[in-house]
Amino acid sequence: MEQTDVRERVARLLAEHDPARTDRLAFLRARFDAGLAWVHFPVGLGGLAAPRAHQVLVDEELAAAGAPDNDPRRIGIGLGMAAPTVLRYGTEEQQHRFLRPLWTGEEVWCQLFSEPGAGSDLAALATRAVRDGDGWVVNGQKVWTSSAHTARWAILVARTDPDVPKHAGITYFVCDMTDPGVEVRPLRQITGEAEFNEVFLTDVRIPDTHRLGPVGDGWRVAQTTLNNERVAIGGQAMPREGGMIGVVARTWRDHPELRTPDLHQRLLGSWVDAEVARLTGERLRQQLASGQPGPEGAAMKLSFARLAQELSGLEVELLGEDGLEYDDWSMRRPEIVDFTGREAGYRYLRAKGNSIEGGTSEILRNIIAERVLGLPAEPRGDKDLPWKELPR
Amino acid sequence: MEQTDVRERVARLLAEHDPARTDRLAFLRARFDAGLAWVHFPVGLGGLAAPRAHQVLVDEELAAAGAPDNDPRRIGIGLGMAAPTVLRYGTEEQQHRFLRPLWTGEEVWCQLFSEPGAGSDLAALATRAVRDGDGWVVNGQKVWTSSAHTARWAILVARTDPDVPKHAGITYFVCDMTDPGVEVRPLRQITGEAEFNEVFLTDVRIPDTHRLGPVGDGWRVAQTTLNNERVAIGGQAMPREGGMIGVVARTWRDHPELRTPDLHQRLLGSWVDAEVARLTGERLRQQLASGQPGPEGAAMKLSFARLAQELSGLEVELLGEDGLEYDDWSMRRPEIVDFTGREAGYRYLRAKGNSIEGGTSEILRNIIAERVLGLPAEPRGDKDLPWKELPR
Amino acid sequence: MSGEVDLLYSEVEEELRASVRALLARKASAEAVLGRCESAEPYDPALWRALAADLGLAGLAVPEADGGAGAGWREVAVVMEELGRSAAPVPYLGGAVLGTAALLAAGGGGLLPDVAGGRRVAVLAVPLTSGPGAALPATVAADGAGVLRGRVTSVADALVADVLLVPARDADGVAGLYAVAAGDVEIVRRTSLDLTRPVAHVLLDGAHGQLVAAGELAEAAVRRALLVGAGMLASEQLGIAEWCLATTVAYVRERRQFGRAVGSFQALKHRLADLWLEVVGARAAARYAAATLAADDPDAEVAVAVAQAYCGALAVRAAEECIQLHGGIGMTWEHPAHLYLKRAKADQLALGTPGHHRAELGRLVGVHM
Amino acid sequence: MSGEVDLLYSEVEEELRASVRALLARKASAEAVLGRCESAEPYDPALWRALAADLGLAGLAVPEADGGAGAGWREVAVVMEELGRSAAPVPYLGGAVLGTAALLAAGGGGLLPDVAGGRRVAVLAVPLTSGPGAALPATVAADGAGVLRGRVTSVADALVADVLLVPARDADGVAGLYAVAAGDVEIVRRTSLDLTRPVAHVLLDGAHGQLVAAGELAEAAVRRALLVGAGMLASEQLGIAEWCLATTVAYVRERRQFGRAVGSFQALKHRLADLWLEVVGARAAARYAAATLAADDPDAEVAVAVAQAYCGALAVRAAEECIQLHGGIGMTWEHPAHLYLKRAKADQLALGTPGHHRAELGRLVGVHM
Repeated sequence: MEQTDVRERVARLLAEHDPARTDRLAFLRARFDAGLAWVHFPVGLGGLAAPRAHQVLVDEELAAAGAPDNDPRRIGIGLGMAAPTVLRYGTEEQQHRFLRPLWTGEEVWCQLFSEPGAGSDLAALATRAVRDGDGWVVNGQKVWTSSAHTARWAILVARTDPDVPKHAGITYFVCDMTDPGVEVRPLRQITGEAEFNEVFLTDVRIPDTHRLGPVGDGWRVAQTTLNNERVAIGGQAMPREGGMIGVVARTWRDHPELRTPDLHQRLLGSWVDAEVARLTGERLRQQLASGQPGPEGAAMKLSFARLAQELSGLEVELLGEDGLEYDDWSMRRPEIVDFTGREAGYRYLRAKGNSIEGGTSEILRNIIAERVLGLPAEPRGDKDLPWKELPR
Repeated sequence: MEQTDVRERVARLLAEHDPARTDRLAFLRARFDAGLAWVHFPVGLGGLAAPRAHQVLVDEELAAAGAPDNDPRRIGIGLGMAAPTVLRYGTEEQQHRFLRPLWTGEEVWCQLFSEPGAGSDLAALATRAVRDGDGWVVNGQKVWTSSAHTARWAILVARTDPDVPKHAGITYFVCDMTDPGVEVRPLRQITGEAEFNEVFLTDVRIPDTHRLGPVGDGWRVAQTTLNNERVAIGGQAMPREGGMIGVVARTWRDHPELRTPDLHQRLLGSWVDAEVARLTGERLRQQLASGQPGPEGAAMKLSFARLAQELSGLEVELLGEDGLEYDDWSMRRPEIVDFTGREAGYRYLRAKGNSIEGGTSEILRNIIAERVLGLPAEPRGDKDLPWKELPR
Repeated sequence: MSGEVDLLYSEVEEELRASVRALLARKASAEAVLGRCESAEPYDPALWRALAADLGLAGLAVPEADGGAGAGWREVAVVMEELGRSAAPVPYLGGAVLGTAALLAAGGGGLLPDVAGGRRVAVLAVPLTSGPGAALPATVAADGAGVLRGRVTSVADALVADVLLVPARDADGVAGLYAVAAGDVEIVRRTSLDLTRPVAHVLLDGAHGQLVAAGELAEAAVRRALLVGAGMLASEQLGIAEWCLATTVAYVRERRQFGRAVGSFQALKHRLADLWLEVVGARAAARYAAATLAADDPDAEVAVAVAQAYCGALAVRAAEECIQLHGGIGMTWEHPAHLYLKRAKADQLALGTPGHHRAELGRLVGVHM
Repeated sequence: MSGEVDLLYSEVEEELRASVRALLARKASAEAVLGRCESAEPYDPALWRALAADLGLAGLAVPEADGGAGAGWREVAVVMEELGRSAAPVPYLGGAVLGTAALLAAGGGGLLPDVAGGRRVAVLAVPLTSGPGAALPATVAADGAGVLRGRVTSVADALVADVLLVPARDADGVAGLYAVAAGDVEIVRRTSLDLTRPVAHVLLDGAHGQLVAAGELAEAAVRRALLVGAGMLASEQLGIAEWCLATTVAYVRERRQFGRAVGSFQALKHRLADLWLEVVGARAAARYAAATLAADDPDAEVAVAVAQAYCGALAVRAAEECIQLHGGIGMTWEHPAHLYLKRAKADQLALGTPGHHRAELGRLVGVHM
């Protein structure tokens, strides 16, 4: 599939569905059916089996023509995590059932992975799925679920065999969030908002046709989900002074009266770090584009968290009296989180989560140390014991 | 024993041995015999069984009277490590044989503990001592031995039983450094100097009467030695701007032309850290004096190393062109090491050892985490295996 | 300098600590504090009565002749440590520290007995961000009859003040410190980062002030109050850091992941050891500041600058580590860690940032640019 | 800015790296380097011939018309990385980078063919600590006939220069860049912190200089050389950091204490992961500096300032971690770690400290005090 072929298909889509006169959803469905949703996906599933790099072209040309997009930030979990997993492990039937409404945004997805007792150590999860006829009955508690209250479907990992070691007894499902056994409770954060939820699962029924991958193979399936999460976080390009550094540099330039030599030195140091992080991301992007993916994605997430935390802390100090205030503590359930949105106090508090969510900085350092540097793993006593015998 | 009694004894010593007209060694011997060497030691062994706090009084009054001291920096290992161990574990005969010439400086001591394969993990040591009639034959290699070339005696730990777990098969000896099987080779450091030595032990004979503590109990005996090492390092009082901060602050004040805002901010930060470390030391000293010893000794050593490294690095930067130079690379064997002596480049390089020698900063952090904070130990596989079966 | 200064806690101080801690454990649990800071009445009047009047802590630093306990700033520092450790919502900093220190230096203005007895709260009306050594603020004008017009922004504890001690200048630029009844001014509560010590703007539109001190005495009183306040704040910051460290250590000893207590992982152990190291340093620095303030030692300015530069950053770091090492649970509203993070961050701005105090120190000890 | 700039290594660059690395592995082992820097002849002339003439690296950035390889600063940066990785004692920075960059900007003065062919080493005579943007040094005076008097202190690689490129000013204050035969000046070797790149003072007492460029051209040539030098030094610093990280990782994988490889202890793993993270950043920053210098991109000044601010500190940190994590063995003269520590520390001062470059950056991007 050449660039010119792709360009031609875009032109045809636009000719047949003038964005100015087509219903948003109708356009998105037509785009999916034309294979222009995600060009590297197979034909018939929204793609053209084309190189991933061509997607940029499609997105640019459609944006230029005023075509609607699928509001990717609202459906990030579906796009970034559920879709690659369904593509890789789903049956043909599952792929055709789930991917189109996922991509168009008709069906929002969420992720039922973490539990109160299984965070970094996800494989310790205790939510049980018990076979019952041609389906499963699920009981347990999940946490840190964004979009749970708007989601139609969830990707879910549950324990189907407690008698084998913990990584071996997990199975991966698609869970219907409208099941009466699913209860979603907002989980308020230190910012005052509730971006996330707790999800209580009580006798939730899942048909076996909604299982992804073999029984007991859920850990391997989940790796696809999680690896795609990390790639998604690390892959964005950024302009100079993009992100938190831009916010703080702007405050600095606008408020000469707040400047001190101490803050000046610290800001210059962070400016350098931010620019180096930006160049690192740019280099990673070039590596991916030239087919040499590197392990720098983990680096990006670590750097991003550190920078966001340092800079947002510095901004509060810089603001002086204004730094003592907060915009609004009332509990809200935002659909989209903008790390640099709202005011300095919010940014400061929200940034604390950057080194926890989606893999803590500690876990990322372990991964770098072991997978990139080849350092030996910690001695572990939990890998070979049956799950039910593990101390808790 | 009251302060007044101690004062009286000092007066009597000075009256009977006028420092101005007494040979240095004769005076030191007389001081020892008067129980004024270390007042908290037992009577007959240089002490008066008095509170340790009275020693300050003795030292001050004798110094004021112009009495010679025993040049404690030259014989630090004997005073700080060998003496407390001989006192605690030595037989009466050993105590009377060793302590007096140790304190007067007639006999210098060194420490044969570390080995190339046993640094932080001292208990892994491989130097073997094999029973032979009424004595022992020792073979092995030791390293990081300061004063080995001037020492008459060494405290030595050696493996006497390889068939039991590593902590259980160690015995503690006093080794005669004039034995023909002892070979001392200087070990040159990154500063160019050789403060330390490697010591090769080949069929060295040690009479059983030079064993300290029971056979196989050497690990416990060595703890006395090592704990005293750490106390000695942490216990010194310091004036404001003492140590490395004083050196750098002086350079700063003397050279306005070298100042930059970057270095200014960093120097102010280090000034605060140095003053806080000084106050911490002062507080520790007050705690000890009031009989509430705290675990802050380890804190002092860590802070000292970090400050010395930061400040000496900053000083080289501050000096600019002069920082590119070094005073002298020629190999020397100094008897006494002055961390702030010589020039900036030397200070910078020498300070690197502060976080390695006498317990690495990593080991000290482990100790704080486990003994002070009560955090669990790492899982270990090496504690119960016979030493000879350990992987190496 | 510190040669003669006692850096330990006396037995009396330890007893004081024990009684404050016991009271706070009963009346200022994490749930209670969290519930209150979301209510319409963010301060706890019953707790304040128990602390100020029953335990007599409002007048700790006030001489007995003025109705106080005749103790001093060393003892107040111990109370501040405990208040930091509980993030309790009481007007101790604004009232018993800043207000009282200003009154003590200004001659009292007849207010000390009521203040010391906990019957009235007299809060120093300065922006919480004012550092020691800052010039007396000129945002309030006084006329010859003591009628005041102007505003003071970001005043800590103003919400529950009975009396505001307002620095002002008259038409000739002469400074004065005026006592103003809270009912005579408008107090505008701000939505504050620190949930447990909200700031408020004080608007004066013709309020009548009683002159407590004039001229250099007024300026000196405000300077002294800010210096004492900054020094005492270091002990509060120490208390915050101690709570964060202890809470984190307890959590990582219990929390298991990968079949082990997460506190057995060496990277966490080393970080907590480093944090402990800094807490130990903060304790020495805060004690030295309190002791020199108590003794009117000429080294107090250096001592306060060192303590603030060190403890201000440490409390924030400790609270940040507390949240990070708790993982997700530390990010929740239900867990009290955020109360300490918010208090620590606001405290970092309060009475001079660490950078402000380092700059001050450079001046005091001759490490100039 | 970086939108169009290639931050990867091309295949040609990777081949160049491989051949340089192979040569250095053969001729500049740690023992060889250590032995040489203690000898009377601290530079290795055979190694220099092999690198400069045989591999043609002296003229990498010189156009083919002037006898060079017609490559550019991207390729020179790759060589600098490898030289950093081996701490090899060759006059590449002073000659092939600083000297050549000055000649290229100044018009060559007829020296380029010999310099590019590795037959003569032309070293820029400026103090190694000179940062880009510094004013042309005024320590050497030229008369109308090109006779030079004065001194230039702390010149890198002067010891083995054939020609010194000396910035000077005439009696009217007009700048000139003069080529002076090394035999006509006195070169005083200094005992240097960096054993593998000693500095020397250059004393000119009536030496005759050939004018290479005058006036603004001379000033621009020196400015350009310092900018290029600082940018290329970032790649050397990257190479140092890479060696330190790789050597430390290899060591902690092998070294056993407490029955485990010490590299399995999490505190060490996390520190090394953080160091790797910084090395990854340094690579991107150094590549960007090299690419913008190669393309004469207007963003080169920002790129160099960023790269130097970052890589200068990183190389030192990496060398310090290398020594710490090697424990005692890293403190010995026999282990090569100290060669890198000394090089890294001297490099931190060279061509502007990180603080200098941060200040420069503040000016360039408008983050002012």
